[in-house]
Amino acid sequence: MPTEVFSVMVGGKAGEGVKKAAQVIAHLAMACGKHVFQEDDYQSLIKGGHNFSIVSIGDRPLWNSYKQHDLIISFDDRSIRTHGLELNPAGMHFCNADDCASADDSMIRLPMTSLARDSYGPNGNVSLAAVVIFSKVCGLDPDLLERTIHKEFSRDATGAITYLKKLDFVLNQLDLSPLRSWHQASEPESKLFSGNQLIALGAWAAGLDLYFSYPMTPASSILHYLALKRDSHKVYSIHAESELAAANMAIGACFAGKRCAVGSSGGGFALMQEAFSLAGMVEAPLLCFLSSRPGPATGVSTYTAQEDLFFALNQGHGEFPRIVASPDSFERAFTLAAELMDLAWEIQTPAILLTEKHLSECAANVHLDGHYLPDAPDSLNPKKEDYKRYAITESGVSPLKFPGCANSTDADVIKWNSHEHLESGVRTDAAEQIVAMKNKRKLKAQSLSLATKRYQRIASYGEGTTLVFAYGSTALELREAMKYHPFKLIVPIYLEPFPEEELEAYRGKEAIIVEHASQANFAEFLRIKLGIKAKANILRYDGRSWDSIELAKLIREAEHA
Amino acid sequence: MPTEVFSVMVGGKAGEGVKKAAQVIAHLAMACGKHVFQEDDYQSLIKGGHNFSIVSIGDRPLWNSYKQHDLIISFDDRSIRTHGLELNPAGMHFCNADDCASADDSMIRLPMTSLARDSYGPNGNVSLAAVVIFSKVCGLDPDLLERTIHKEFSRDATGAITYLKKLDFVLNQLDLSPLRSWHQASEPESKLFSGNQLIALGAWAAGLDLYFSYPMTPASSILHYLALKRDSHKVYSIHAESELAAANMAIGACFAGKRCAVGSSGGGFALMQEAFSLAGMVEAPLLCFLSSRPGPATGVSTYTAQEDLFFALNQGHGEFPRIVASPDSFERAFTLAAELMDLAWEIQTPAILLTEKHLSECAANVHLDGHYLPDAPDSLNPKKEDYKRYAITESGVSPLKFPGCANSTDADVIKWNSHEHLESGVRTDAAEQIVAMKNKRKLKAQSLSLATKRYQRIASYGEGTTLVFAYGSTALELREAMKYHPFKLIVPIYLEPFPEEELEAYRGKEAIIVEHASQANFAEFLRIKLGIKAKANILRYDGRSWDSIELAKLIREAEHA
Amino acid sequence: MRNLNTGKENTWCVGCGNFGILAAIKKSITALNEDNIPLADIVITCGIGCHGKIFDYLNLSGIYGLHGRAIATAQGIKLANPKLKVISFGGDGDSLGEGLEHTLFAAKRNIDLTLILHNNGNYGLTTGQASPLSYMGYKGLSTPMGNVETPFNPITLLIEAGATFVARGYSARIDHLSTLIQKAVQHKGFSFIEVLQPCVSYNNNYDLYNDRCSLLENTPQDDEQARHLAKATEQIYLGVFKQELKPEYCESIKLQDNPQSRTERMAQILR
Amino acid sequence: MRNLNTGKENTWCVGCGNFGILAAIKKSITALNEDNIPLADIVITCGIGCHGKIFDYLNLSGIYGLHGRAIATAQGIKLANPKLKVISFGGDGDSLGEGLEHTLFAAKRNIDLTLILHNNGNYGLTTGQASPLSYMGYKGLSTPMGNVETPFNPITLLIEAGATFVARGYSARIDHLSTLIQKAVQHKGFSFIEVLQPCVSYNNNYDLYNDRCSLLENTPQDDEQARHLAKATEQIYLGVFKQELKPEYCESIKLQDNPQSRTERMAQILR
Ligand SMILES: Cc1ncc(C[n+]2csc(CCOP(=O)(O)OP(=O)(O)O)c2C)c(N)n1
Ligand SMILES: Cc1ncc(C[n+]2csc(CCOP(=O)(O)OP(=O)(O)O)c2C)c(N)n1
Ligand code: SF4
Ligand code: SF4
Ligand SMILES: [Mg+2]
Ligand SMILES: [Mg+2]
Repeated sequence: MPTEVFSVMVGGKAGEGVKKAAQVIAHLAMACGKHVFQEDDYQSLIKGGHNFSIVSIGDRPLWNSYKQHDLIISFDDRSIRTHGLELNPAGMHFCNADDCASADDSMIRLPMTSLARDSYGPNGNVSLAAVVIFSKVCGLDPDLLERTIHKEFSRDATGAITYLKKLDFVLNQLDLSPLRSWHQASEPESKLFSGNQLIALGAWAAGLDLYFSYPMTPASSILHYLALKRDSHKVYSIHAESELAAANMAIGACFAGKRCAVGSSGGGFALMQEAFSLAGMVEAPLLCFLSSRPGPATGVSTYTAQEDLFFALNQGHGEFPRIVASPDSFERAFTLAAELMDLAWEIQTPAILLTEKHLSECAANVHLDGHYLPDAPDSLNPKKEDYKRYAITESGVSPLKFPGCANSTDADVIKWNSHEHLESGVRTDAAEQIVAMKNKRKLKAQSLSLATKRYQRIASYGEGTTLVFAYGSTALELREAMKYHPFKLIVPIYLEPFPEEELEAYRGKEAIIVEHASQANFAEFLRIKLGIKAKANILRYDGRSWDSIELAKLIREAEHA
Repeated sequence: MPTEVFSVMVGGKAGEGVKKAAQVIAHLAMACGKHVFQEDDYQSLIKGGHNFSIVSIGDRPLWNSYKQHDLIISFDDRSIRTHGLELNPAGMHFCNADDCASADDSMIRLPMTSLARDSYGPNGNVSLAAVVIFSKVCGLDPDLLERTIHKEFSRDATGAITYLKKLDFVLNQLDLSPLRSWHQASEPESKLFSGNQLIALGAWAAGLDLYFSYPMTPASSILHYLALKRDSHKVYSIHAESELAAANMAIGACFAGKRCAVGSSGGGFALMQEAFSLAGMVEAPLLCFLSSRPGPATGVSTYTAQEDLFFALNQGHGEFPRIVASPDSFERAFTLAAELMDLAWEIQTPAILLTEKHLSECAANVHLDGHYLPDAPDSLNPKKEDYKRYAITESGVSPLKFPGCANSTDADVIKWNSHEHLESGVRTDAAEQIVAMKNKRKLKAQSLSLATKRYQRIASYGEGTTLVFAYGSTALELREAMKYHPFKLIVPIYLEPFPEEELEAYRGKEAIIVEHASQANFAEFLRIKLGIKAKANILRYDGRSWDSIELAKLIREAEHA
Repeated sequence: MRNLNTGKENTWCVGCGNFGILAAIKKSITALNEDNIPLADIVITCGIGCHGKIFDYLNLSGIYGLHGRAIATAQGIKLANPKLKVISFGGDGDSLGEGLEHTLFAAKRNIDLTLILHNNGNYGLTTGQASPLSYMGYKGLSTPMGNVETPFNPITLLIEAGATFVARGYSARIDHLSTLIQKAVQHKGFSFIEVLQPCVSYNNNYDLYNDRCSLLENTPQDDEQARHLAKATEQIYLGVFKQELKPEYCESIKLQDNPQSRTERMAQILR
Repeated sequence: MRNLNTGKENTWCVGCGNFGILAAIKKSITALNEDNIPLADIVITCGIGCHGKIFDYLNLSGIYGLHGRAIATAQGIKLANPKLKVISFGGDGDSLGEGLEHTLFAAKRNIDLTLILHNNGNYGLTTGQASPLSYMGYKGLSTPMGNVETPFNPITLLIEAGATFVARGYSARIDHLSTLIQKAVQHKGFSFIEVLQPCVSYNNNYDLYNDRCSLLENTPQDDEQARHLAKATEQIYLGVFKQELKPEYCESIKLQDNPQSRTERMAQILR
């Protein structure tokens, strides 16, 4: 691993604050002007088991976490057993002297639990120990550490400071030489965001007022994040009785003129299909966040996968235009959520932001600057008189009015209908009317294709003779892999409507296709859409993200296959 | 129209017994050794409105109903207005003198309502009038008519006979010359069946014990038919509280060793997606009957469509093997339901029988003979000891045992799990175990492909230089169209796994593709699977079936396009 | 006031109880409008079933939703604009079968909207199958040998779930029903009206209802009495079984409009 | 008797009420087995949640189903083989939120199976969001400003829906709970046990329960009394609130095995 990246791993039991420690470490590194990438590995349990978090730190933006570390902090023996071999040659492994049966001499023992008990009382938690160790090992200013602790461990600040002092004392006695000497830089421009936070904020920037959801990993943190922002952001999170409720509520809210969204994982979306189809029929701008995990059924709740591609593309019975797009970076999570909100409202049809646990729950320092999207054209200014919800227009898009709102009058009757309908919104079974409305929706599909062209629909990264295709968060893993082996990476951001124009140059080409699925779904998709021939399929389907160095190797091998 | 076909149309209000009349007419024609095809056109209402039924009758099997008629019977004025122009040159149009403001002189007036009142009392129903008229016009033996009436109108046989007498009297006075003179033939070999009845019976023949459903047109009549057979066939229909309940119940019933099925239309399947995915994960042989109508959402409840192709192919989140096949004829509805039941159990994975309102609810005389399928190989004889539900085998298919049954012992623990699991059925999150189970399911997909080869996977009809592709009940419309213009029709019965081997000869060919959808979905499917180039897409999406003569014309035009 | 008819052909069976409900709702809307509720503020939703056809016959804004989901859709509307009066029409199969969870959660939340349940004791539109309110022994196409389940009692079920206004009307008593609807709409919180609605085609119980229906003299003093009266079968009581004020959902979550422009939102994010 | 442990690592939090439920169910199974119910005839289902993990810790056959659907799956099993004793474990989010309809319909049908509700007043597994049984004001990740909905009362709700055996136990009273489970499993018809299950991580109400729980002296004489006692809060009563015999669903629909071979079936069709 080039020395530019410094990777920290904290491992321990659920409930010991592994993730919290990683977050604070990431913040500290950012305070020193570094770039960070944080990944949390956890399972479906609340206390116990084995969790670990990685914070990879660099002087340049990092697109993935590293799987070999310069600093390992093990809160328990299981962590030592699991991660003992992941240490880089010059690295340090700190373990908890209170639970370290498997430790060897190369490891540094600290009585983390006993000191925590001495400081906080019987329920003392070791989380802070990792922060203090990191701070020492990287030569951080004690002042910065103390300020950060005050802020981040404010629930029991006194206990925390006591714990810090005790740890400090023991660490000083060890007489370690720090691996780095990092100093506080000026206030960082970027902030630490998870993918889900950026999705939530992007949608909110584009007008999100209501979020309807039922918790499901890895989408739940969108709900949690927005729920916390209720008063500051005037955004309302409704934890509905089920996904079916959430989706139907959201369509109701669209009808009444509010921008809203729903979010879940594959299982929850399986339950929203009928409502998704309803959105197609009533022409509701239903924005959906689908964050994937390995399936089928309950599958593997807390890991990553890209198995839902065709499922996402074909949701809902019947024919209607829909948008499916997948963010390939943290920044894109933000802008794409906003874009899709705009597009859904412009064309009045459902949109899916398809992502994965890897992007949803990993975090990085992200700089959201002003290069934000302009307002999208909207269709909210219908003619005054004789309003018809499904008026047939050239674009297929009909004017929108909202009941009891400034844009409508007492004379307007606004009818949305799940049956096939007349322009007025009243139901019909008549052959010609059915055809007329189906043609209208086909027109909308064309308008949608045009509208998406305003946005960046594909991304390309790197240079080289080898062509690699991927989508979603796999692009992150590949961008980091590029540092180890050069190739040209092409990423369709929009999957439906598919940006054929931008990709015409690649039609019929050979490429290596990388995805997190057990069947080469994305490869099949590229074959269908562009006639891409798979030189090799690099598949991973154990729920885990790739080590980018490993991935670079796989690509090199595939080139010679 | 060649004189070999004689077509009858009965039109009137819902509640007037239009469909009943058509059924009896079909039976009478069959008694005279004729072949019949019956189609009912109705809307979502119980009384009033406008319904009509067509019975087309021929000396050879008919594959579709005709849209121009030799005999029209209008119970009300609306029927006259709607169908007045559908009469063949030599045909007769009888109308109800009690409601015939739009009748012209060419029509024959009978006071159907008043005579019915005189016979049955105030709620007298005109249904029988159509039967009597038909019988007269086709020169049927009065005895046959009377016997049939006794049997088919047994609820008020006295009233019916009185009505018959009165109608007879008036008709005799008119001194009509019959258009045909048909005589009773020997007991017919075939019976009148709707597509849904054949699906129900096919599944039952292959062992169906429990049917779980929630009513939804056009699938409901499977439920109704099976519910009636409870005592005679020992088959149990559970009208569940929702489609979600039905599908999850069915999986439970599979676990306990019973063959079962679920059925609905697109909207109901949208609600069963999570359970469908569950079936993939737990490896439940879940048999599904999906009968399509125009969508999206509630759409058009009582008409036909093929919009759900990609939806059906991509149901359920996550990756798992599944079977999708669509019957192209009445006979196939029977055999395919049985085949899919067998395949689902052989491979332990969900199967969808995809059909449309047109096949589900049309009826024809069908001769079910002994050429029935043999027992499929089953996997129900696991080794005695150390049972593991998800034992990894060469075929990917694991042995099945059922709790509390003869094939298991008190020592067997049979665990089905919606999470990713170990061979024992206990949950796992471990990377290697996830991969092992995903690989096992991939193996099953291969075994499935092999297994389907035992069955007829494609059908081909007709001869000619023009190549036409269709699937499902569109094949019926095309087989009748062939009588008017020659072409070669190719029908994939199995859609997933796709029978590429059988279709290899057509790869890259040009063809006319006919389907009931507003987007050329099936054409896109053929392009993806076989590289078929659409010479022309013949699409119909107003919910109605084609007139085969019209369809023949469209094909001729497309040839020259 | 805008004409409340749409001109859409009415396809209910002659004699169907739904005509009475339609008449009553028109009367109620007119009265509410006279009471200064603009028509633009009245919004309807409905499920799929014979009941749902009321959507096409009423010249009001709203959503003709999915089978069973009308009450979820209604809640979304209310949350988006709490000023609106939302009236949802449900069938017994719709609101207490396919969509049972939404009905009970709307009651539990005490969200301010009105559910009018067209209780015809069967699935009318799909040709008379048994519904969650069909009596034991009811023979429909899905239960030709007779329904074996005990029907729910919608009044006591909704009281149990937390509805704060619970009433029963009869489609043949249009004036009484119309008064109930007005009270329900004016009630702050979740209001529920079970309407006894004879289905002449599959469950013609006009005689039974005409014989046995009688008006409650007063609103029962507590849930126990309400339950007792709601379950009575010798007499079938009509009227308000429960009326109570409790915190309303939209108010409890402190819903407010957010007039921030996109630029202001972006600025807040960057802050 | 077969060992009831699976050897799967237990991942409940130390002190979780689920341990008590696991202990009680093992005791019950052992007793039922001694009562001549073979283990092969006992089948379990569960939903997704902390409660669901009991599936992996119990060496019994069954289905680890979907979130909210375990009771539907259980009904399918029962219908396929009425001889089986089916026990379903549900979370409060699972059985009274996502899957509310199935729970109430199982009760309505009086189908012979047992639902054990792990009432921990939150969604444990997904990190403590409010559930349908969370108290008003409960702060979880989806309701950080406090839950504003009135919780259901599971006992009275299930009585209302038609359950014929309704009881409440407490995970810390293992012997009592085990007796309840045995009674419930032996009861012919739908049986429901609400188990008060403290969640040490998100809703630690051991103190409250230890203070207030007391045993019912007798089964209440009627539903009204049962309701009254079930809703009491000064005392939280444990025991059987209702027990009644009513026609059971599988019997009512006259379920029978069909041993006909394929050839016999075909012959019957051709007849
Ligand atoms: C998801 C779904 N399942 C089934 C249907 C078919 N369906 C339409 S209406 C209806 C039942 C109607 O019964 P009810 O709600 O009581 O209304 P009623 O017709 O009696 O007024 C059903 C099953 C549907 N439209 N959607
Ligand atoms: C369809 C679906 N939606 C959401 C989830 C995520 N999920 C798993 S368990 C759970 C809630 C658990 O709460 P509860 O049923 O009370 O069980 P507990 O963990 O408290 O025992 C949720 C929302 C899921 N697995 N499936
Ligand atoms: S079927 Fe029943 S509910 Fe439906 S319109 Fe006719 S009478 Fe009314
Ligand atoms: S989160 Fe609560 S319910 Fe779940 S295991 Fe921990 S204590 Fe038990
Ligand atoms: Mg009804
Ligand atoms: Mg819970």
